[in-house]
Amino acid sequence: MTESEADRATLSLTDIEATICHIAHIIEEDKLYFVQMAGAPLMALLLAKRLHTPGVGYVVEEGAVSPDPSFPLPRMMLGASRSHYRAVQWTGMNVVDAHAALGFMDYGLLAALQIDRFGNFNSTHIGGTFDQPERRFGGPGGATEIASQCWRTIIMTKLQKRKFVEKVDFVSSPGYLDGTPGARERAGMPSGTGPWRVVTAEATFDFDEDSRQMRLIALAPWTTKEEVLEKMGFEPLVADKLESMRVPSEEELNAIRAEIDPGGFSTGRGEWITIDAATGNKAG
Amino acid sequence: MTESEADRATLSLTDIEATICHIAHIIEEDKLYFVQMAGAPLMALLLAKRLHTPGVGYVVEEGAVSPDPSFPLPRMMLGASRSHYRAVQWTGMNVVDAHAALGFMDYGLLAALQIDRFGNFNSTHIGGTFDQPERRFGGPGGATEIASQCWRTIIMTKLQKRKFVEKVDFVSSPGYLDGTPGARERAGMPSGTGPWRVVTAEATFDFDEDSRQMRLIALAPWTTKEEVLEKMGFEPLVADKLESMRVPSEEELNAIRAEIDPGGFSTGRGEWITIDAATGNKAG
Amino acid sequence: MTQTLQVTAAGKGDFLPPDPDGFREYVRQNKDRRPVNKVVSEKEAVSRFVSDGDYLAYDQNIAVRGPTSLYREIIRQHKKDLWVAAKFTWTDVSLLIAGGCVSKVDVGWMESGALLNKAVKDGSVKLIEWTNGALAYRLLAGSLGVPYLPMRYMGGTDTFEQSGARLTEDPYTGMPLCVVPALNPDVALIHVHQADVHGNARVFGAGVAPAEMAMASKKVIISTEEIIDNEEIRKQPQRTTIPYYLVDAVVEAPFGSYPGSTPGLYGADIEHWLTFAAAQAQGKTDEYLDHWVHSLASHQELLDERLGEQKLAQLREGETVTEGYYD
Amino acid sequence: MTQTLQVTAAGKGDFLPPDPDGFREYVRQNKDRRPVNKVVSEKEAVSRFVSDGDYLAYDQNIAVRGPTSLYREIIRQHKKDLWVAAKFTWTDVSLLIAGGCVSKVDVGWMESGALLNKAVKDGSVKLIEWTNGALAYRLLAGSLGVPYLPMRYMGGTDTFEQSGARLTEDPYTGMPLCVVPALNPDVALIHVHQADVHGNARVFGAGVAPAEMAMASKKVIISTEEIIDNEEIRKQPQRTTIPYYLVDAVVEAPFGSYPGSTPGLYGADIEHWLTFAAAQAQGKTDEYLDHWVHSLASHQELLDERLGEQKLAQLREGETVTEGYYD
Repeated sequence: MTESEADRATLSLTDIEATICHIAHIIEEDKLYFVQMAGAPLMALLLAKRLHTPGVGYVVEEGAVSPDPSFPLPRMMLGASRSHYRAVQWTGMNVVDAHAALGFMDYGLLAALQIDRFGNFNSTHIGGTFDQPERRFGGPGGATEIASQCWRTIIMTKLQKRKFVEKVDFVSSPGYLDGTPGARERAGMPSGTGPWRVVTAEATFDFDEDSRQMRLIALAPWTTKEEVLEKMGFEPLVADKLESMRVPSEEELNAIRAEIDPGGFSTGRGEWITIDAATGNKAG
Repeated sequence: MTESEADRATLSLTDIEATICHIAHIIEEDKLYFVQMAGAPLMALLLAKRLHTPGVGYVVEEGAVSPDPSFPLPRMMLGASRSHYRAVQWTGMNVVDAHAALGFMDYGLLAALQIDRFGNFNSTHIGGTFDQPERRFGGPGGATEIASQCWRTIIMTKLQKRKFVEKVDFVSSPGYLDGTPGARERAGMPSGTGPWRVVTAEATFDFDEDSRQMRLIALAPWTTKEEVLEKMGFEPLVADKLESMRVPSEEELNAIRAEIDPGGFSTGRGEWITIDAATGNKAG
Repeated sequence: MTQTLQVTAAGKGDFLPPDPDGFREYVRQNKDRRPVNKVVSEKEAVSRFVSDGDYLAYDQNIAVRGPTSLYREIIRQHKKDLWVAAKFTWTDVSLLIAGGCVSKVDVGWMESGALLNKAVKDGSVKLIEWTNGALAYRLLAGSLGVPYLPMRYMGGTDTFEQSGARLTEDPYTGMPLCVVPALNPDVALIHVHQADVHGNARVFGAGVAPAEMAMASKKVIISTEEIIDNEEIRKQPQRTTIPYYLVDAVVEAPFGSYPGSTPGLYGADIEHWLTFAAAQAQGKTDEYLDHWVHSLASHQELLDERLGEQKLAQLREGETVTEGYYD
Repeated sequence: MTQTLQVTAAGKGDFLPPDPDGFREYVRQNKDRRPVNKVVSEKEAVSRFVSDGDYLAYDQNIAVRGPTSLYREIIRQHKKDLWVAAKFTWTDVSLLIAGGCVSKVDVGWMESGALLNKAVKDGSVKLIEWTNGALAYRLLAGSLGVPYLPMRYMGGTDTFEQSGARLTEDPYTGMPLCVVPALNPDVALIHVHQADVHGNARVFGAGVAPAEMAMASKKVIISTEEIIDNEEIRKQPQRTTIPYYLVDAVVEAPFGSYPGSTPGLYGADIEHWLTFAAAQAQGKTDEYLDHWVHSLASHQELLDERLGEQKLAQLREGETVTEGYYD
């Protein structure tokens, strides 16, 4: 392959795959993660474990501690023997939730349907009222205990106006609540915790330490600040200097498609984009 | 052996052995027992299990559920593999205490240093004050949770003036407290619980349903009501009709001495009495 | 010494009022403390121990070690008005809604397809909000025989508002703290790998909360992949998850989690799930239930007439990882 | 919504004030979440992780699976002013009092011989009253990361008055209910059958509360009869009692419960206990400690020079029942 051919090489991937890769890039090997059920958050952790941080420890809410899953994973990962393979402990939900309450979980890793500027998020219903929802969803699952008790929470979602909203239809799980100092503590949560990053295919956000408001801090190479802000229902803070997010690699996509979500049951359902493999710029 | 020889056959036993036999005689096979640590209460249950009620279930506080001990037991029974042999479950203290809290334990089986007319008992100190005790003892162990949470508590002790007292030096574990209706419930204990029998070598007591006061209900054949009352520091109620307690048998004493407490490490240390094997009357 | 504590907020969600002494009295009157043979058919277990209006809990879910043969029997017997704990579940609730069995759901997580959406909108099913962990923790409270437990989450959320949690002050530090009421289900369904005839039961693998659930529930139905000798139980007491006296009925149910997996033994039947998903999407769950429930007299008939030995062998082979479960 | 609850009575016993957030901060700063090799000598474990003034907890006791090699090292290093949880123990506290290590004892149950009686009377040791179950339950509270738990006993007694328990109203029913403060020991000593170098540990047999203790304690020292491969741990995840991230130090200590038994492996040395009892009765515990602790550099020296292979073989043979432990 000549240099010019390499320049022209492209990758096609879904926004879900991109998000999984982005999160995999910020996983730290010496930390402990509490990952919500199965699905994309777990896939992101597993991608990191498979390629970047093989020793990283994590727990899942049904009570498997630091498994070393047997790839390829089955289509239904949740609770499957391949998912729990070679754990250091099989225990129960109350035990791993307690490990989180005790402060052992550095990071929580979650997905959200809808999120507001303070990182409060929704997994309960969209539209209508609680009693007469336009569309009802599955509920918070373990997200509330994870988002309340892990030191830092990483939330993945899609960058869409209806997902980044001024006010979520239902606060299933807490971010910084109303953003006032001590709001989480007054509600009974451990101090020093809260959302840390919101990761989408196109952009990453953190939260301002004083105002607790969401702040744009990094962009995927294939998008711009303006495009990102256009896709949000509220205006976030914007960091002085925006970082550029790493480009997903072919190796990562292959691992997702062949081993972590074989058949692309979850990850293949997103919106497809094609990027330049070297630069990450939008291709075509 | 002629009839007259049988009449003249005697048994020598200690007061502890007698108490163990008495309790073994009231164990019911279809009930579940919570037995304090090792020692005489456990020996009583084991004697019943060995000879009278082989299927009876019991738990011990370290978390063994319904073991089928391997006889002869070792000198230190507590937690020993022979004591926990063939349990249906090995678990922990919080679990079996919770089983008691949930109402699964029909009977608690305990020993006390000192007891008052309402069945409040002491295992903490005798004489002096709490800070300057004349003699300090080991503490309640698991007796308080057992006496509070099992439906009925059976307490074994020695019939002595300094043990049956108007006011115990320290209420380590609860009987009916001040005897007023609802006293236990007001102190946070489950309703419908309390001391049921106090068993000594010479006499058995229950508690009057209204006044919650201790009542003499049965006598060993080798003693009289007057002798019993003489050995108590308070005057108990006395039932209209006093039952006669069963006479310990040679088979029972052999089981205690050969299998349950080999060498008589605990049981041999009491006061020895000699009785007519057939009638239980004092011999010699 | 008198100190005053405030309860500063309370959710408005329904819950069974905690009643530790009532639970104790139930246990005293109804639970057999003798190790007797409790093996019954699924039909008898459900007809004797599941009543219309019961609060029903189950451990795990239709994907993994869920008591699905008992779900089907509940539907077959047209049980009604159940209040269900959807803790860490999947299409379990939708299936029971399809069967007409459910009137309330405590939500942790569940699949929320057309059936659930319709039932919520037409008011036939009422939802109360909790979380997976909160429901497991409420079972822990129930298992300890206390009316409530404090915890460090749920406050500040709309979930709290739609739950029965309360915000209180800790009696030691005064710090704000959520409390949740003990959950003592009327009946629990727990599928296990092995049990003896008395109900001593073994669950292998990460278990969610089978032990807490068995302790917390008034009536406990165990379905088991296999019945083993009491002697086997007693040879390895460490492996017992649930002791006999907590259990009311033992139902022998090989492949009792079908279409889900029982880890270490057989894999899940993905195609079956797709069948249910399609039936739900097309409004044809009645046909689904006719085929998989009502036209069959028992779980054994389902195995014999709908699956067959070849399919069962396939499911067994599908479980390629078995290490750690039966060792 | 505001509701008021009363705390109607409070014991006067000392306790470490519950501080869940302080515990969390300690964990965040000090506990390694990486699976690193934590194997150290008993000398290093005790000198690094036991400080004068610490609250010290241990699981089981000098009769069964107690961490006795660590007791001896604590005495050898002249640790002072320890506050000890005597939950379901025996001469454990007396031994540590003989060594001059103890200033406070939380009492569940303990042997109460001449040493303890003297120490209480001369004020050098202060006792606070609880019960075995209350101490295990306080560890459960500590293990759940909450400041307290409610329970159904201790009220109405003098034990309550000398404890840190309080009598409150349940926020749901208003019923009177005891609460006890979480116990989060500074350091826990737990003797186990097997552990890997990271601290994943297995306890076999009825266990009192090793898992709760490991979770509740800031510093956790594991002594283990044998070190096994992490691979072995991962092959049977069900058998793990304590996961690695709770553990600070792993000390290899065969016969680490001597003179007690480690069930399934070796029996107790009754004669040794009688030696200690005699020493206590005769006021000669200094001589006892000279012989069994101070004149030896390590537990290994005790095995080699005081017991010898024949004695060890005898203890192993003394454990005639081993079924269920290593299966």
